Amino acid sequence: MTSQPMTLLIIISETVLEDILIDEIMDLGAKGYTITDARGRGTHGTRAGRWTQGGNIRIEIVGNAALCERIVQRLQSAYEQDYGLLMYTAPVELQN
Amino acid sequence: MTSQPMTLLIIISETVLEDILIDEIMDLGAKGYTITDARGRGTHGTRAGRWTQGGNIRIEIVGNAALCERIVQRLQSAYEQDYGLLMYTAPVELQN
Amino acid sequence: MTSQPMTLLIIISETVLEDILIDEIMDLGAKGYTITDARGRGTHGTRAGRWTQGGNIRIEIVGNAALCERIVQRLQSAYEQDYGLLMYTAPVELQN
Amino acid sequence: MQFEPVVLFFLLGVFAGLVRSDLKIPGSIYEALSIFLLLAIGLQGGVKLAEFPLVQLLVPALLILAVGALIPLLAFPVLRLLGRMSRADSGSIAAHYGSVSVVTFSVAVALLMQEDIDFEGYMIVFLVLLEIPALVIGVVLARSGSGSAQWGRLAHEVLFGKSILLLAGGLVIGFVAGAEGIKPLDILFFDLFKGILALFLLEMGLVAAGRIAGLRSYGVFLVSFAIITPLLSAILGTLLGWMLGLSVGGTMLLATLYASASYIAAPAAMRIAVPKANPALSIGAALGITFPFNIFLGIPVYLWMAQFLHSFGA
Amino acid sequence: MQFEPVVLFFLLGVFAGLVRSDLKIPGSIYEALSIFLLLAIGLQGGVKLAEFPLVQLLVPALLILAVGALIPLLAFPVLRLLGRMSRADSGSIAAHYGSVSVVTFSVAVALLMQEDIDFEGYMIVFLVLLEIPALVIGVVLARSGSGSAQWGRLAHEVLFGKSILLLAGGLVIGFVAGAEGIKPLDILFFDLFKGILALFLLEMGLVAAGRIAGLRSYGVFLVSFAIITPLLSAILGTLLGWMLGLSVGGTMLLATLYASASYIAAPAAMRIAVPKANPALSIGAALGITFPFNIFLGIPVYLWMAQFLHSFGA
Amino acid sequence: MQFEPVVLFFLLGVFAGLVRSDLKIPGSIYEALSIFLLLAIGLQGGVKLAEFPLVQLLVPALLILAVGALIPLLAFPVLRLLGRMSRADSGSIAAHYGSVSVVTFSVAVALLMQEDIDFEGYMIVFLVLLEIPALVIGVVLARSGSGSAQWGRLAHEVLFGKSILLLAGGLVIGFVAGAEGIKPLDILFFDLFKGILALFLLEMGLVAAGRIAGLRSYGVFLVSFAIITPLLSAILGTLLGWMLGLSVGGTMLLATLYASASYIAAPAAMRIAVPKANPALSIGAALGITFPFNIFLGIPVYLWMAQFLHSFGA
Ligand SMILES: Nc1ncnc2c1ncn2[C@@H]1O[C@H](COP(=O)(O)O)[C@@H](O)[C@H]1O
Ligand SMILES: Nc1ncnc2c1ncn2[C@@H]1O[C@H](COP(=O)(O)O)[C@@H](O)[C@H]1O
Ligand SMILES: Nc1ncnc2c1ncn2[C@@H]1O[C@H](COP(=O)(O)O)[C@@H](O)[C@H]1O
Ligand code: NA
Ligand code: NA
Ligand code: NA
Repeated sequence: MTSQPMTLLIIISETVLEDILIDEIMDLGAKGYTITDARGRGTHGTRAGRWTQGGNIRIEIVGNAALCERIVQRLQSAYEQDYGLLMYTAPVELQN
Repeated sequence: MTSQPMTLLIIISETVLEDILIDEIMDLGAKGYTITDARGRGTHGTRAGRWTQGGNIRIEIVGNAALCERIVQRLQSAYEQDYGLLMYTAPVELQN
Repeated sequence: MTSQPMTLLIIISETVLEDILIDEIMDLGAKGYTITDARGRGTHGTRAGRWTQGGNIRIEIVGNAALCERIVQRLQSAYEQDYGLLMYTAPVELQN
Repeated sequence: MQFEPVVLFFLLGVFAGLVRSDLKIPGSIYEALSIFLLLAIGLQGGVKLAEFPLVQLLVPALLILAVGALIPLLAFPVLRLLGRMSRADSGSIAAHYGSVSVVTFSVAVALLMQEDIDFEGYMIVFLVLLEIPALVIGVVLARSGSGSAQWGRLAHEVLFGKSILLLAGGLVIGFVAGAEGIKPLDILFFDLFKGILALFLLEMGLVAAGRIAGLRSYGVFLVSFAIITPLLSAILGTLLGWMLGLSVGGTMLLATLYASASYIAAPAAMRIAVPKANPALSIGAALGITFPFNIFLGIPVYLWMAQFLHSFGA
Repeated sequence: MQFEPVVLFFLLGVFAGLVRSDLKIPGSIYEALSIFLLLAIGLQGGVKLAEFPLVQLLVPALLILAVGALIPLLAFPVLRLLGRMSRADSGSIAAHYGSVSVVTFSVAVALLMQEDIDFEGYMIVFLVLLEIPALVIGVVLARSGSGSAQWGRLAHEVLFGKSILLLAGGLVIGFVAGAEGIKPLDILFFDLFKGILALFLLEMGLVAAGRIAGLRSYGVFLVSFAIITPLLSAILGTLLGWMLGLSVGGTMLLATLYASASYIAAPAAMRIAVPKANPALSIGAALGITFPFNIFLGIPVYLWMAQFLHSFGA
Repeated sequence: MQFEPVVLFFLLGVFAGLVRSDLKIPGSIYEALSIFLLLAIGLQGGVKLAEFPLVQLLVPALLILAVGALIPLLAFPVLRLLGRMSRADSGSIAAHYGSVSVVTFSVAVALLMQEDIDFEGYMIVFLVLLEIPALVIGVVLARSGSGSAQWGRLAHEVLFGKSILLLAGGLVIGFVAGAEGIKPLDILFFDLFKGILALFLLEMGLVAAGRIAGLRSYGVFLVSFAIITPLLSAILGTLLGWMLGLSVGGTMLLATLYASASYIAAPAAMRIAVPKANPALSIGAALGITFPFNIFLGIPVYLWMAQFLHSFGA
């Protein structure tokens, strides 16, 4: 089992931003991403995933630390003020 | 990129408990949570997410260690015996 | 709060493999697993979860390091070549 | 014995489940079908109720509820003493059998309509009313001596849970709007009803297959219980219907209501109110045994019983 | 005052929401219902349009669009000055009220059909056409002075967003296929229409309940705005319809179009184009106040207004 | 040339896909539509089959299967030698073209009904029967020399996969219940059929748009293959239908069956049985080229071919 230390970046944000965020992430050099549908609560109130309220998406990116930092900075400066957004990172071992 | 060490708490439990667990979590002081629908298998058997069997939810909470510990203790004492429940924690870096 | 160090293994692969992967995982000795539906992009292209393209599943397994290693090796040798597959591990604290 | 083709879809579902087919009705579709069925049945009942002097219903209604409450009260000691089941499981199973099954009722109505047998449309009201005492009695029995239940949550769960809310809501809308006002909705809620029931039965079959496969593990007692209880309850219903002067169709529907066991509303309520009860036992019995028993054998038998009794004059 | 039973389903939904029932229409079902409604309305309009000389429509269409554009232009300064709202919120709310609501329109059509009142079928075209200038004006107002909007993305969002695409697509298909070609689809898209509208209103009620509960936090201004704006807009529509020589039904539909506020297409477009606007305010007003106001009080009043004006001769 | 308005919905879907609209049919709705279509077609076939002496079908059925098996057997060497494709891809694509497309068949039936042309209802049986040999042959060809396939899993996948199970299940239910027993389900399964087919084609268009955009990358060979194969297969079907004495409608349906390529059952089966095959190639050809070719050009041509041949006497 050859494993490789990597960074996992989790982004939780509004469904309506899905296409926009994917464009940003790929532009910044990500090799891939995984999305699941989510709902939740935070400083912007409850996002229950009902149509008129909108729901959340949870984006999961495995990449090197520099990539994750670029993504975090870009999303912070462009979307944090106006949209629901939570990001966190953790070290993981990519198995390949 | 100013990041902040935090604890990630993952709770996997029965869909039927969603409202109850959210009340508990917010009462104990969480600032937010994220939920995704899930299915799975464990010591309580298979929970395939079909209606009469019920499915699972996966709750994700980013908070400080004390909050996560309070939540874990409360859920353990109140729900572990009678309901399907799995909880684990990991250190993460909150990006904000 | 008695917690126990464990390994978290995340497997992201094609929906069409769900039953097959579950059989493998349980055969190799897992005590449980959790699945969520996902979509994403990687070296095998975009898997948007539309019917004719197929979607992804995200499998989450909490177990000891040896189990996770057995699963990783088995899936790598049997599925990595022909199917979309991403696996990573991280240390977590099981709360019980 | 009369036969209703719609039950063939249940068999198809069971077959698919047993051969482990990848066929599944997506959860959201199942939800939609069940919202539809509950609303449609409520609307049908409401329209019928509007043509009826409500006061005349009061005494029969109270009698039907009182006799219905006997079912969980009698089932509990049987489960506890004969079945040696835990207090929690006994109470939970008693609640399931005191409650009613909307789909079983629908299959009975479909048979009556196919055979052109008249029935009192207001029987639908009891789909709503019988649920409530059964769940309350089940919880009281299950928890007696073990601390107070979360009655508030339970009451909320039962009264405002989607099953009762949609049935009762449809009833009120049908009652207020009347046959004339509902007419433009007929094609959705009435004409499509049986087709949608067929799809619903397909899914029920898929899920029941899993329960039927687990049959052995329930033991001889639970299997017998799941067949004998509906039969005895149906006899109770047939006698009461006949005494109340219901038509043959109405008598058969009352028997079916008593005989049927809940596998939608009751499980959700019991999981919250009686957490120590094992849901596999109650759902397994109600859905894996009693439901197929009722739609294949029970309903034709209950019709025959009603016809037999009425042949002595009403 | 005329009454359309389908709105009872909205009340049921509001009730379920207020008592915090676990009833919910799954997201995918809501999506499917809305795809159905948009396509069905488009098809109906297209079939009607095919029976009509298009050139004759040009001048009235331009007039209807021009007058319709007045609504957001007048609403903006009111919101900004009287309501003391931010530029972003004022522009976004103006766009919502300049846009139209497909469900409100459908309820109006249902009432006309129930009362057997004729109307110009091509009014449906304005469901598509009125949306576009309203959103553009709203965004321009919201962003004036604050840097350039992502016009490309907005144009794409509006023109190819699913609402306009399905309405316009249905319109074209209905136009090309004509009444004869569409006939085998009638039973799905026309006969089931009202039943599906009922289910849609149920879900609308569920969601509106949350908005209605938050009413207090909007303040007196926004609540008044959400009631007075549709009334004034409807008067504009009634006068214009009468001047253009529309029938009573057509006049009432034009009033309803002007009076209705969007809560599907506009919110999605505004969230992207005017991120600083608070969606809770605009959706709260449009869905929590204006929508129920329109379907319960507005529509009957607009019909009465049209009948009153036409009683003086057309 | 005859024209069926339902294909306009496919064009709308393609348009929406090409302009990258946010329109999408939720996955669960697509699932439900496909369950509906498969069951409805099965039921229709079963009802027709019940009116027919089964023994008389034996010889024609065997002939139709034997000739149908020629298609993948002939396609494989063409793909391998002319197309220089890998063994896995050649086998997988051959299996797709040997299999059949339920939606293509449905569009053909819709056209026949619109044109009031009679056909042998039991042709539906071949939707079930032709699938099986095609998949088996494809897998054998793809894997020859490369170790044993997981035949058990494949057999399970094919026989109990939802497509075959619902088609065959509907067939049996329709056969057992007969036209009379199915009558209350008619409105759902027969009258709504074409409307639901329209929604299905909308989604097909959305997905096909992605494939059409990728057309260039397939190369000239695959594009030609995806147009010439259905034409040749249809000629085979027309000749055989005429020789077997089928009606014009039945002949055209047989040609359509041979000409159509699977994009639902075959892809799922091949992904498991021939993992080394690239699904983008086979689905791209079947759904991006052959499917639109068939519904716009192929089906009218096959009808014309059948009419032409029959004009020489049957
Ligand atoms: N402390 C938290 N833990 C987990 N998820 C959170 C937390 N805070 C916010 N979220 C998620 O992030 C989304 C946006 O957060 P916010 O911007 O705070 O409204 C919420 O809807 C939640 O799904
Ligand atoms: N070892 C495990 N790894 C991942 N998920 C698990 C594991 N064990 C249990 N789960 C999840 O937790 C739920 C409840 O677990 P249990 O209480 O063991 O039945 C299961 O349905 C699974 O979704
Ligand atoms: N770098 C990544 N980060 C997150 N998810 C990924 C990444 N790469 C691939 N994936 C996921 O794994 C699936 C299969 O990956 P692949 O085998 O690279 O096509 C993709 O569809 C994604 O959902
Ligand atoms: Na009962
Ligand atoms: Na308006
Ligand atoms: Na073929």
